Amino acid sequence: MAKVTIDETVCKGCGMCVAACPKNLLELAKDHINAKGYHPATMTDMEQCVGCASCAIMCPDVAITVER
Amino acid sequence: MAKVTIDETVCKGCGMCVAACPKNLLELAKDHINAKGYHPATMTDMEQCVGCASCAIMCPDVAITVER
Amino acid sequence: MAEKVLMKGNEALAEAAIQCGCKHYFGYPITPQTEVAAYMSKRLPKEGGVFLQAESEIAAVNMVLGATSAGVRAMTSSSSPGISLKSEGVSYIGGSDLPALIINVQRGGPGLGGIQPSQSDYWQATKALGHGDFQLFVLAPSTIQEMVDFVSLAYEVGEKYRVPAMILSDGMLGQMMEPVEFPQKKDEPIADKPWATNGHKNQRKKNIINSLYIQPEELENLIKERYERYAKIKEEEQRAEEFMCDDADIVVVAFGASSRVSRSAVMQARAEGIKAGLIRPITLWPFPDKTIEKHVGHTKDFLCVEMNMGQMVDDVRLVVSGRKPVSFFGRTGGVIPTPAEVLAEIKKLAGKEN
Amino acid sequence: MAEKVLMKGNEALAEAAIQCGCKHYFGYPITPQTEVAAYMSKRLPKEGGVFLQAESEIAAVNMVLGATSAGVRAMTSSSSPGISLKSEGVSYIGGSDLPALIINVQRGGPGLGGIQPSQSDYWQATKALGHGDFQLFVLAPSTIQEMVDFVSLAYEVGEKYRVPAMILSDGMLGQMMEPVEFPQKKDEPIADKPWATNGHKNQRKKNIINSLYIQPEELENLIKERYERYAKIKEEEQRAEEFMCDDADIVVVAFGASSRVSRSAVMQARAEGIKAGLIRPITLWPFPDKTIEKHVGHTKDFLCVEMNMGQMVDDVRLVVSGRKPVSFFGRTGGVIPTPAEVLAEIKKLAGKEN
Amino acid sequence: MANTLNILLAGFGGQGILFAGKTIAYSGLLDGKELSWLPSYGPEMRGGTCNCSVVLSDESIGSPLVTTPDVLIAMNRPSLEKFVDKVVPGGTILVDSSMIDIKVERTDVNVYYVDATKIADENNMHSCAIIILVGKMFKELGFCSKEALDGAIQKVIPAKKAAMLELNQKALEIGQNA
Amino acid sequence: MANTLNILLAGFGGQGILFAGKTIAYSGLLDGKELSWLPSYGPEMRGGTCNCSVVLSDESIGSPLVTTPDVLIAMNRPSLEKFVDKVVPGGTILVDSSMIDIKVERTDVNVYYVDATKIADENNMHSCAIIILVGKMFKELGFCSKEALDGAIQKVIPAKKAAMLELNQKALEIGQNA
Amino acid sequence: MAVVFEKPKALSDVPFHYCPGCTHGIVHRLVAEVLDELGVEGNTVGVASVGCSVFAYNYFNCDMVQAAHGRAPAVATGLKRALPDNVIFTYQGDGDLAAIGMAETVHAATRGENITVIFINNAIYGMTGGQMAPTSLPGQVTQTSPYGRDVKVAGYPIRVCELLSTLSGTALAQRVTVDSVAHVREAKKAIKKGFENQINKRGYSIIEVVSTCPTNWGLSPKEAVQWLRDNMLPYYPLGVYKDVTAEGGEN
Amino acid sequence: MAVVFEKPKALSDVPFHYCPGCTHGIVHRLVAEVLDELGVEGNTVGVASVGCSVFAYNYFNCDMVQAAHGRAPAVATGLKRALPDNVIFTYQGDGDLAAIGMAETVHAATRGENITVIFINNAIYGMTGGQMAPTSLPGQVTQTSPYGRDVKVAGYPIRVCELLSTLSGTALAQRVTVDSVAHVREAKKAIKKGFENQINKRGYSIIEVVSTCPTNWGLSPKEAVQWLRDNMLPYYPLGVYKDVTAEGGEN
Ligand SMILES: Cc1ncc(C[n+]2csc(CCOP(=O)(O)OP(=O)(O)O)c2C)c(N)n1
Ligand SMILES: Cc1ncc(C[n+]2csc(CCOP(=O)(O)OP(=O)(O)O)c2C)c(N)n1
Ligand code: SF4
Ligand code: SF4
Ligand code: SF4
Ligand code: SF4
Ligand code: SF4
Ligand code: SF4
Ligand SMILES: [Mg+2]
Ligand SMILES: [Mg+2]
Repeated sequence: MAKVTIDETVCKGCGMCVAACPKNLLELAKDHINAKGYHPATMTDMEQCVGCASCAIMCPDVAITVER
Repeated sequence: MAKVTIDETVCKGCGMCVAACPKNLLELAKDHINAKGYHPATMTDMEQCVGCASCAIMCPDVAITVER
Repeated sequence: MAEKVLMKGNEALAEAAIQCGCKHYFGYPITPQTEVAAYMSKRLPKEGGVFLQAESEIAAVNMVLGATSAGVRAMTSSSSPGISLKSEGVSYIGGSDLPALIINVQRGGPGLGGIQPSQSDYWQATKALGHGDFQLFVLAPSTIQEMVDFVSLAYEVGEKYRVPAMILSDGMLGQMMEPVEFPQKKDEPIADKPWATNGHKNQRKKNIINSLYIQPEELENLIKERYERYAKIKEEEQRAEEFMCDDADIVVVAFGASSRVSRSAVMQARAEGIKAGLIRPITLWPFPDKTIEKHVGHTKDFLCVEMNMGQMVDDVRLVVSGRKPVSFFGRTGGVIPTPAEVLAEIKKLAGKEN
Repeated sequence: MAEKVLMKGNEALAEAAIQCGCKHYFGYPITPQTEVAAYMSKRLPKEGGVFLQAESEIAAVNMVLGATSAGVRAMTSSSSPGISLKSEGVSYIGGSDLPALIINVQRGGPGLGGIQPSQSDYWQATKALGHGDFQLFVLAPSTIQEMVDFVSLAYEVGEKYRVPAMILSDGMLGQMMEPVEFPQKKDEPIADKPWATNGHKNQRKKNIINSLYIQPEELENLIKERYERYAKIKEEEQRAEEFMCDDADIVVVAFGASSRVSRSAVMQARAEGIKAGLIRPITLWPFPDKTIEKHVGHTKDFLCVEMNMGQMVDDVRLVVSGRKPVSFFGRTGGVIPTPAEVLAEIKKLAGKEN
Repeated sequence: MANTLNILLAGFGGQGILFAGKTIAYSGLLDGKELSWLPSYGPEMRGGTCNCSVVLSDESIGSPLVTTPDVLIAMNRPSLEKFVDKVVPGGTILVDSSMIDIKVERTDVNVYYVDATKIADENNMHSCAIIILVGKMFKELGFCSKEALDGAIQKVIPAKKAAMLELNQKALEIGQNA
Repeated sequence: MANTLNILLAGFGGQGILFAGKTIAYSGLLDGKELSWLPSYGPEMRGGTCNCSVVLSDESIGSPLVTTPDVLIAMNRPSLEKFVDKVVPGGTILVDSSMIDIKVERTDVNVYYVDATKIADENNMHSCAIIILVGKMFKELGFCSKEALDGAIQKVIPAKKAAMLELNQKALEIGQNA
Repeated sequence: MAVVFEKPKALSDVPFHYCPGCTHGIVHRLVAEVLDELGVEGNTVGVASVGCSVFAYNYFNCDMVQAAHGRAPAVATGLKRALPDNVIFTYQGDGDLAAIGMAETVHAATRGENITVIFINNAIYGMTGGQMAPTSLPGQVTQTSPYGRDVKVAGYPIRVCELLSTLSGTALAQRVTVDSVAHVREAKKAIKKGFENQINKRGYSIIEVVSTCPTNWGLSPKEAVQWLRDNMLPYYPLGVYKDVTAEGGEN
Repeated sequence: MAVVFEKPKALSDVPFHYCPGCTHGIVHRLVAEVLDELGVEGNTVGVASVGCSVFAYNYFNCDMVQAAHGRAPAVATGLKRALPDNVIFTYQGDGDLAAIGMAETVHAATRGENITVIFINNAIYGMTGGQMAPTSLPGQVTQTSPYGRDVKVAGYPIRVCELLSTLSGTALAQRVTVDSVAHVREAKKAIKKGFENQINKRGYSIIEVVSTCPTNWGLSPKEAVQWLRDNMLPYYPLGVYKDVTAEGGEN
């Protein structure tokens, strides 16, 4: 099991992580924005996560921490 | 027959023409200097000159005119 | 009368240059001046002109030197750090007696500073934009309309006297929009330039554009001849606006952006019964000493308001020469003073008087 | 006392810098300043220092910015056109509160100008060597001995207040030889530089050398803090030499090369019974207004003698402020005035008085 | 100074702040007023906050920078928080209440809350929320003539973008009825 | 000013003008005088003319540029022509008559003609012609002490060039007897 | 559970000001990771240039100097000459490095200046709002090439790695990109090599990162990555243009 | 008898200020001969740079502009953009072109600026009295490399033709010399090609002339020529580095 933590306060909703996840587990929150005005990335199904860190590697804002 | 004219007033006595003449006809005047303080080039034997213009081609000060 | 349009200062200035026959623009991007280049890049190709983004401000100013040598109306624009980089080139332009046009849309300095409006390049523009004894004809617009009108003035005076000209603007004027109107194109031809290096066609003696004079006496004579032209410019081309000065006890002196703020403050002061007035230098070099002089007599106090730490105030003091007190109020680093602040300064002086 | 040696001004200055612990020189050749670099290139490698001929004056001044950031005593030197090129970099140095040392061995301008001695970069050095509100500590040597002595002064004052310093010399002082003596090396350690970016070794907070402040208020506060330091420098570091001033009717004000000529003229005037004196500003910024002020009372006439078209004269006028006439005599373009010419000017004034 | 209206529009980049300011400015132009329009500029604009000063006046305008607005149009919470106290007593604040979940506590100003972004979304005019607020401002303050307002929106939208024009006209109308 | 000697040395580049000036300057240093040495500089030096101002004085020196010399050492015709009228009345002109085939027409100055280049050539000291003139100047004007002159020539020639030193010492002597 | 990915120590807590999806952030992180791995943060001085990355001095935890536009190589040279045993790097955009700073770049390289240069080629001037860069592609529309870059007027884009690889002082000239996880890994290796070269005093190392500027390209972050692949990479082929370690020699 | 060699018309009567044996004079003459042969003197504007050739404005009979140190390519660009149908050339030294003017040079070349550049590489700063140039050879003693150019400190010499030939805008990059009659003839051909390229609007042409500076090399003119052959030519091989006409194409 792996754990992905997304720091919503720094996320800019760019979607780079969404595109990078080989398991397609991430999406941009449709219905809320953060204090910066962005729709932050959110995990849809933590169970499926393999902790490959692809999302984190592609995140330009270092918003993601991955544990495994 | 060829004619080489050296403009002594602009000659700087650099000897480039002397070195360039295939017939070894030129030398720097040993005993007089021009107004600029240089020993100007002089023709030693005009008869021998073939008018090849090598001297003129190598003269940095365009001091030489060649006729043939 | 042409229709009034809303335009950003930077764009209006660029359009004005095109309408003055400037078909050669060389520049390098820098905030808050980028719109000049952007506008030129759109319009000039359609006018058969040349927009060239240079590799640097240094290249740009030297391209302007080249194009001006060829006899065309050329122009470059930048903002403070970029203007510093142009200083050697501007000195060459001055030393070569070329009438090039340079625009400075000032921002806060020193160094990278900030990008908000400032007037802290006053000294540089009027005293030493480069080494050596020389001057630029320096104009300080205070409205978008003046951003437009001063372009042709700069070209005309520059060409008449063969001196480089500068429009010393700032980020506020560059970025803001106001209604503006472009004068009908004049049919006056641009002055002949018999000195231009554009190929002698074997029909005239060769021309040389040069600033090197290895014999000191020769260089000195040339500089003195140039200073005679400067003297003429001082005599004939100084300009200033006077606002409610005639009976003023307190005369504010301010140019460009800060003159607008000061004008509001002067009006408020009048509303409160204080006899305030405003002198707004339009030419920064030559400094409008005649206008200042006119009001030294009746004025009790001069107050300089600038967006810097106090630069033009010295030029005012040089004219007033101790006859009246000259004080200073300034904001810097990109802060625009408010009318209220200026009013407070006026009141301080008024209080002191009464 | 060390032995007196004969040295060219440029070389003496370079040697002085080395003796002050300057081990990093970055420069670019230009007449009449080349000997500084040539000397450094010979000596520094033997002192374990670095001589680097940069690709340009711009690179050189930015290398100095880098080396000074690292905490060492660094230096660059040039002459007028090269100094213009450094102006952006100098503004960055000023805006980054770095105590770098810049030498200007002035020649005639504007543009390529000439290579003979001049003082026409006075305004540039004292008012606007670059954009923005900032100042350099500017020293004007008049002898080779001062070329030596002012190097340590420039470093010390610069480091104390974290401001860049300039020695404003000229081709005459750079090229001439006079007997000179180097002070015994002081054992005083060079001031600590806790702000230096030399690697925090995980033992302190990181240091940042920077001139960018995107919030205008922040930038303004910083500039105001800097101007407080400037005020202190004005208060404590202004220097001038007075020569026969105490009873003088006519006070000549001149710095550097032209002060030597003026001194001869003053002596000749005294010999002819004219009460002349000389004030020689040593710091050009801060301008020694206290010294001028001291003599405004008894002086009947001030005469500024400069090797330019009239620059420092404005600073004198600002102090005198109309209380006494201030006149100007200058030669420019590389011409050095003669004592006879200056004497003639003094006599004109004396004639007017008497 | 009574005849001068200092307007400040503030929000995120991308909310049409500058565009709305331009619309107001043009309305002044068409009414033959003195006016100025000044954007905030610089790197902080990227994704960050954006604001715009517009001054309409009968007299020539001093500083175009509005520091004490008569009217504030606030499109996000940070902007409202930043400027709420700068509004002159008796001034007006227009709040996009879809974006801002707090209320203005001052009692010396007139505050209008409009669910602008939500209304715009519902009407498929996502980018027009601020224009709805401009319409509301017109209704409450009548800062210009009706013709000028209608003319202004036509000036700021290029003729070829007829669809956009229509949407914005509708937004103005919605605002005037809000 | 009576105790000031303004000396101008002038000729072609390559004739040792600056070196001779330095020798005179060092003699001043060794005598404990105030002194200055100023070369002409710049591109015209290349092959062109070269000159050098030296001032010796009991007082601190104003301008180091000698425009009206007390002493002129002229090593070629252009230099003599250029400066002959600048020499102060009562001044001294030393002429290398090997290089200059004209005479000074002024009668208010002391002129010494020395066949310096020829003498130098005859003595195999080609570069020392000007030093012969310095020797002559010493003889006629005694501008420094004998010790200072001897010391100066040792100062200006590096110790390792002993042969050069000897030649120059000889040249000085020849000059003093010329 | 162990942390397999987290923010490197050499990055500060200040959030980046970059636009959403801008690859500047990825490259910052890679540099910081390399500083961490080499353990040199305390010995490093970084030089921020003028461009979108101007605030880099806020992001890296090492000492930082902010240089004038284009002059980072000169500032870095001054630092390196004063601190020969410290690690000095510059972080420069394409306008900074290849336009106004071209002379400083060529000369730092030919001097074999022992520094590491991170070069962000995004084919545009990001900071100032999208003007043409020396690396903008033929036909590319920018604010100052509104009709597309016309090479007849505005000239041809410069391939920096190719240019600098002709110089003897260049130790490493490598072009990488960060459009995918694999490429990010490669980029990091190159950056690490650039720093190792410096530590081993091999000369000037430049790592050119072909990057995106979604904002000024007018594309979404995802589209920008695709545009990079379709347009930038063909013109700027990835690869090693010079590598003295591969040539088996020191410089 | 017919004149087989005389001063070209495009040269004025002002005698050169150059030192005895300095090859600047030969190259001036070649340029003038080419102007004569192409009949373009009346249509030409030359740009003098800052270096020993600064007074070139006195020597050529065409219109002339004197540019700031290193900025001749920019000045020429301004002239050419204003006068697209005139012939514009610059005459630059190695300090001017390859040190302070490197950015202007690279950018004029990459822009394919339609100008002709005569580049005098004499491995030294002549005018200012013999300082190290970017082209000074490793080990070369100059005023500012008194112990010989140490490449570890002062860096490596730049081979300009090689560098510029990587740029798409360069039409001709050729290195010639003038140490012999045959080489002088070759140099003239190259210069002529450089001007013809411009007339045919092919882009930026640079002719690098490996030259002597007897004065600052401390050699007689004859020795200087030999030093050039022994030291310069091995490091700076003569030849054509780029020639779009040979490649059969316009630029
Ligand atoms: C001397 C000077 N000229 C111009 C500028 C304005 N300026 C700031 S950033 C920049 C361009 C940055 O582009 P690039 O280097 O490509 O970096 P990016 O923003 O794309 O990352 C320019 C021209 C400046 N600050 N200083
Ligand atoms: C801005 C500036 N920096 C420096 C100089 C001084 N300078 C004049 S010529 C020159 C070097 C010339 O060398 P090069 O270009 O190789 O020409 P050469 O004299 O060898 O023919 C320098 C540095 C100057 N005039 N302007
Ligand atoms: S760690 Fe891998 S699997 Fe998990 S969310 Fe990130 S990319 Fe997807
Ligand atoms: S990549 Fe990072 S910033 Fe972008 S959406 Fe994902 S978490 Fe947010
Ligand atoms: S023309 Fe030929 S043969 Fe005659 S002198 Fe000249 S080089 Fe010699
Ligand atoms: S080459 Fe010319 S300058 Fe040299 S010696 Fe011969 S004629 Fe005289
Ligand atoms: S403007 Fe471009 S380069 Fe700059 S931060 Fe935004 S996306 Fe990145
Ligand atoms: S210094 Fe050198 S390059 Fe200059 S003219 Fe003399 S020999 Fe020629
Ligand atoms: Mg970029
Ligand atoms: Mg050279």
